[in-house]
Amino acid sequence: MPDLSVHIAGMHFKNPVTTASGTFGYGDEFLDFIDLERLGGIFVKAVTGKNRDGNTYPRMAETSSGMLNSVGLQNKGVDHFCREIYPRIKNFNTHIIVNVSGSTIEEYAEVAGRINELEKIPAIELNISCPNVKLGGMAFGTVPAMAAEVTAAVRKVYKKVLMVKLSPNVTSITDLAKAAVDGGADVITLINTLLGMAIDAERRRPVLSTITGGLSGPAIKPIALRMVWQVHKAVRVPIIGLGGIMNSTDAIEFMLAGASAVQVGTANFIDPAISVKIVDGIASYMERHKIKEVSELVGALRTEL
Amino acid sequence: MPDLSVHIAGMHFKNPVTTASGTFGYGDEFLDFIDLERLGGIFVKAVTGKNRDGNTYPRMAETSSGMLNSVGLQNKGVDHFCREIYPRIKNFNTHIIVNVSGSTIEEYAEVAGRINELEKIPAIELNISCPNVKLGGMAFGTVPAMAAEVTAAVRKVYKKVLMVKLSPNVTSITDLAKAAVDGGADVITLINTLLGMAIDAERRRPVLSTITGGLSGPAIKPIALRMVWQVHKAVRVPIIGLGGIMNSTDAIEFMLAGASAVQVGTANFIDPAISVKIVDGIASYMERHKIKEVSELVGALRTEL
Amino acid sequence: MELKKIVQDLRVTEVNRLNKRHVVLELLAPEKFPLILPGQFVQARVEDSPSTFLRRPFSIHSVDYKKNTLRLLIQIKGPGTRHLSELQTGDHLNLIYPLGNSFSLPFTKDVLLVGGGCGVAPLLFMAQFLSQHNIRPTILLGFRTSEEVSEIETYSAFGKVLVMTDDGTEGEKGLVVDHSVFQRERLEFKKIYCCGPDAMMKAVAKIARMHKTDCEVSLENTMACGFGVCLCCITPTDKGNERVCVEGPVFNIKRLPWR
Amino acid sequence: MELKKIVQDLRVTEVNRLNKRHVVLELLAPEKFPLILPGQFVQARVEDSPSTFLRRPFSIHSVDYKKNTLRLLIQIKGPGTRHLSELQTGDHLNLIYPLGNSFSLPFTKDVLLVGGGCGVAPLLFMAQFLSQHNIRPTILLGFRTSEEVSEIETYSAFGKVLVMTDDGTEGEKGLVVDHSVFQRERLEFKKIYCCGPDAMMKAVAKIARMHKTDCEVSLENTMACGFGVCLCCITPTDKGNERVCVEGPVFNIKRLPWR
Ligand SMILES: Cc1cc2nc3c(=O)[nH]c(=O)nc-3n(C[C@H](O)[C@H](O)[C@H](O)COP(=O)(O)OP(=O)(O)OC[C@H]3O[C@@H](n4cnc5c(N)ncnc54)[C@H](O)[C@@H]3O)c2cc1C
Ligand SMILES: Cc1cc2nc3c(=O)[nH]c(=O)nc-3n(C[C@H](O)[C@H](O)[C@H](O)COP(=O)(O)OP(=O)(O)OC[C@H]3O[C@@H](n4cnc5c(N)ncnc54)[C@H](O)[C@@H]3O)c2cc1C
Ligand SMILES: Cc1cc2nc3c(=O)[nH]c(=O)nc-3n(C[C@H](O)[C@H](O)[C@H](O)COP(=O)(O)O)c2cc1C
Ligand SMILES: Cc1cc2nc3c(=O)[nH]c(=O)nc-3n(C[C@H](O)[C@H](O)[C@H](O)COP(=O)(O)O)c2cc1C
Ligand code: FES
Ligand code: FES
Repeated sequence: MPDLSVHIAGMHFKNPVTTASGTFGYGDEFLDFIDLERLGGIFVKAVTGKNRDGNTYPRMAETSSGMLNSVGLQNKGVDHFCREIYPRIKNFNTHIIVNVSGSTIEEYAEVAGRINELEKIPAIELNISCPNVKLGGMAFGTVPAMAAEVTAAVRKVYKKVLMVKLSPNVTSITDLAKAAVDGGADVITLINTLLGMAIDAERRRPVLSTITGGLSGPAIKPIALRMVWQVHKAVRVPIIGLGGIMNSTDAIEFMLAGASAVQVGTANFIDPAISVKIVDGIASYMERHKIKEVSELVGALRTEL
Repeated sequence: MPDLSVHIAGMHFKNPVTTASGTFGYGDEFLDFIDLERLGGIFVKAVTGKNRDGNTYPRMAETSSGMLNSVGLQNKGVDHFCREIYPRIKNFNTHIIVNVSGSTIEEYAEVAGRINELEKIPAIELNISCPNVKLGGMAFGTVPAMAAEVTAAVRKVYKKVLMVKLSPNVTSITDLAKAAVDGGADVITLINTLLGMAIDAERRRPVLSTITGGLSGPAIKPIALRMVWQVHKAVRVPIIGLGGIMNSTDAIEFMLAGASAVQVGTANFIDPAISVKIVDGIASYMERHKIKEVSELVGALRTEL
Repeated sequence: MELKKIVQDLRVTEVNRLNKRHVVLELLAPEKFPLILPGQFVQARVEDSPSTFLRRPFSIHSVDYKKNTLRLLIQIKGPGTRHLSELQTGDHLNLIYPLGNSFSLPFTKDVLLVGGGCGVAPLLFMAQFLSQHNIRPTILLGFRTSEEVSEIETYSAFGKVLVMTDDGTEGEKGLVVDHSVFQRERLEFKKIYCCGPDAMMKAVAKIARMHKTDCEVSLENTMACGFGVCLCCITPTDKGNERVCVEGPVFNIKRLPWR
Repeated sequence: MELKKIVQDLRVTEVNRLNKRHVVLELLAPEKFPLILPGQFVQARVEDSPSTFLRRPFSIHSVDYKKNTLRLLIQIKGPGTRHLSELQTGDHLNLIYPLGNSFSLPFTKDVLLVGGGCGVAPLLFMAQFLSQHNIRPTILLGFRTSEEVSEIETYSAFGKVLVMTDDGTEGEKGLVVDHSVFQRERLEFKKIYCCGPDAMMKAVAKIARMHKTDCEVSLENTMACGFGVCLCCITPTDKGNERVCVEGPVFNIKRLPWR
């Protein structure tokens, strides 16, 4: 049996397969389908300072090999998370990582500070890249100085592992990654969704209530892989890669490009058991290729001729 | 019969359907498949100052609902174009528009100046967005000040209709569009390909010789539509929209988002007769919706609730 | 029987093409069904085509626990439903099921089921379920035209069926809310269950409110996951935005901001 | 007959499953064929799945102008070829054809055809074509193992067939270049036509150069369009980068930078 465990910023993951925020609920919705213990970790739905209703219906549009969403960070706020949700999920035998969102630096810092107190949460993922909220979110993720500032503000109050999730809607993903690292990020997650749009030609209307939304799924995989590769060459912190991963081959591609672990997002909607199948697929790839430790794959792309 | 003709920067197009540079050769390769007369126009393959061999093999990778290419502006240079190709294609009964590329401002201006002398070429499309050349290209397309500068330099020597084709690999497409308009662009074309990457997990190698390449096809349509919509609201010049158009519904979506005309790119590879089918499809949509003039569709997206 | 969601390949054991736009598929599960309630739905995985990237939701039309089969009524709309309508006996279809909440049991015997279009689908299962509780509902079904009127005998086994067509080619003419049962001064039903296009459900809800009659509707929505994790399918309720795929698809109209 | 490229739905009239990895499809065109030459290929449109967005190129295995049918030999590699291998008689397949240049007519009767893997496909058509010009070539075919050796009688109608298998289970053992015909001091052939994996073609080219024997190879490449407009399929030649789909797929080794 090959060794699938990975070490990321001092954390030990059973395997490099985790699930993406906003696509896996709080994990317990999947109990009927999989054994959560078999995952490297779970990134739960975004948590903000206060309750948010999110955007109005419709929030979803299907596209070629992908989908657009404009959920808009719907959640009941950090208080509710700490009181109601945390007790329910804290004893899952896998890393539970909270995706922290906000509209202001203060809100990010407030939420991060509250999550810092939760013993069983070993890390947060700062979502400075959500395209679906009017104030903040994406703005922090597209201007390097602001990315550094919000990361630094959270770094002050958050003592455990700080991951920063970047937006792909930028000219230079490496500038953003460097800024997040300068601000104190231990890990870079990429990518969040690409800003897209869908139109119903018959009704001559946008499909989404918000007109634009975030594109995810296999359509974006080539862009995500490219960004992981670029950031891997530009910064020294570990990377968690995602964007369109549908099977173990996709996951391995992200690791070869430089990701120490991966997240499975939209694929969970199509096959709720896919994350665990990806764990098994990586193991059999490793056996076939006689790879003993999964970390050997990280950044192992051969580019010499 | 509905009126399909459109006027763009003083040019009269029979219909809004044209073909995208790099996907339609010089047009004559399609003579076996379609009647070129039926097209609104043809954007021919990029022309540079000197002969370019392009990148080495492999130059292509298939992706989910799309493809990556790293052709790298292979062409025999502007001299050869004027001498050998122009006489061959100049009498096609449709607009022939030349895609002008380069690595330096001087090269762009030189090529544009030469094309300016060709009587039957009513417009050029400045390609400041090719992700597949090391020097220049994309750099011009990602920094607003440089986009304005190269456009202005070409504007000085080019007296007919000047179109500028933008790169989607930017944080703010509207900033780039505004810069091109400030530089003197009569028309904005968007989008060129998104920078992506493909990996062969079995061989642990990049699929493309250049590692990264340009993503095209239906995978990118939501992003292209969004950019057309954003630019339509931000600038007053006409827009030519493209990115993943596979059928007439897609084309109509681009027009509703604000494009005065569209280009069909990668779809030509899958069905070499698709461009003409799209013309017919738009006509029957107009009949069904009782639309007399196709220009009524431009920017006609209903966003009120 | 346990309340558990499963992902499973079911085998097509019967294809009943009702008319040009409607097909009923009978699907056989490889193992014993979990408990399935009327109003619940499945998420079907259509062949792997670019335009059917996501699963497609369908109400459960009926369940046979003895044979271990369930039925789906498919109305052809786009590429996904077209593909499903072309399935053959022996083919397999991957489902996630059973999903969503369900219609509640009524505290009355005066029950009206109202359905239009593909919204008739869950009503057959509901009628079957009511009959197990010794309730014979009245079942009002709206169709476009006589050619689409179908499965009337199947429904009739469980209640009295009233038919309407948009064009009057069978039963009464017009929309379901125009039916004579709604035109009396006092409505003879104490509970209405309704499923169909949004506009129809809103019109029925209006009548129900007028008569102060309890009414449950099964909402449509665009779904990505179908089991509560994506938050794409919300609808505003008295408790804020709720998920149609988990807190719904069935809602009592009291909880909806319909006026 | 004119030299014109067409896009057309052809009907599958025969499916011949040679072995686990190889299928021959016979396809009937709805109208008279244009002129088709040996070495030319088709671009086949596979069902619309996300992983078969582009067409797939296949050499023309044989042509029957009387019946208006052509054959393709498909080796299963990935999703596209798997789908094609599952086609049934009566199904349709959309092709763009005929594409590319062709093998040239030899100025000698001492002709050797060498093929390996799915590279044997165009050689049958070439053998057929040579026989029409009264040339009986020697045909050296390399297979993985005896189970994959197939269509030998078909080839034998047009020339002398030599078989090799990687594992020696039929014919001589080893790679085609290890065959005894290549081991003599003087090669008995004045012209070689070769198609197969890159490494095989390079090895044959090396022998040909050694013996100063004229040699044409049919190159593979990754293609997007197949008819010369995308410039994705180039190969370096003495004239710079040329398109394998138009200036090729057949190249004389003199023009290639192989050493
Ligand atoms: C809980 C639930 C139960 C359903 N039960 C049934 C059923 O029993 N039988 C049945 O035939 N259909 C049912 N539907 C609707 C069915 O899911 C859609 O018709 C189907 O997904 C369309 O897929 P398609 O690929 O054929 O068409 P698409 O190309 O996806 O859509 C075709 C058209 O239908 C519209 N549409 C698609 N999905 C929905 C939706 N969910 N709500 C509103 N409009 C939509 C689109 O906007 C588009 O205009 C149900 C939907 C839900 C949410
Ligand atoms: C001019 C030409 C003629 C051909 N003739 C035949 C033929 O007669 N019979 C036949 O079976 N095959 C032929 N091929 C190869 C055939 O096109 C590929 O095997 C096919 O496209 C693979 O599609 P897929 O979806 O099954 O696999 P994919 O998933 O696309 O590919 C599977 C594997 O094959 C490799 N591959 C795919 N296409 C090519 C290619 N063009 N060159 C090199 N490697 C490739 C990929 O890198 C991958 O590792 C020909 C190719 C060309 C260019
Ligand atoms: C419905 C939906 C909701 C999402 N919500 C969040 C979120 O709350 N926070 C976040 O950081 N990313 C969110 N994302 C982005 C995903 O985590 C992921 O970055 C993106 O979908 C790309 O990965 P994929 O293609 O594998 O889905 C959401 C994505 C989807 C589809
Ligand atoms: C093979 C290939 C070559 C291309 N060459 C050029 C080019 O020379 N100049 C240019 O401006 N765009 C070029 N493009 C980009 C297309 O014109 C178009 O902007 C892009 O493919 C998106 O449209 P599509 O999805 O419809 O193909 C090329 C695209 C492809 C696929
Ligand atoms: S469809 Fe995902 S939460 Fe309802
Ligand atoms: S495959 Fe497009 S030029 Fe050859």
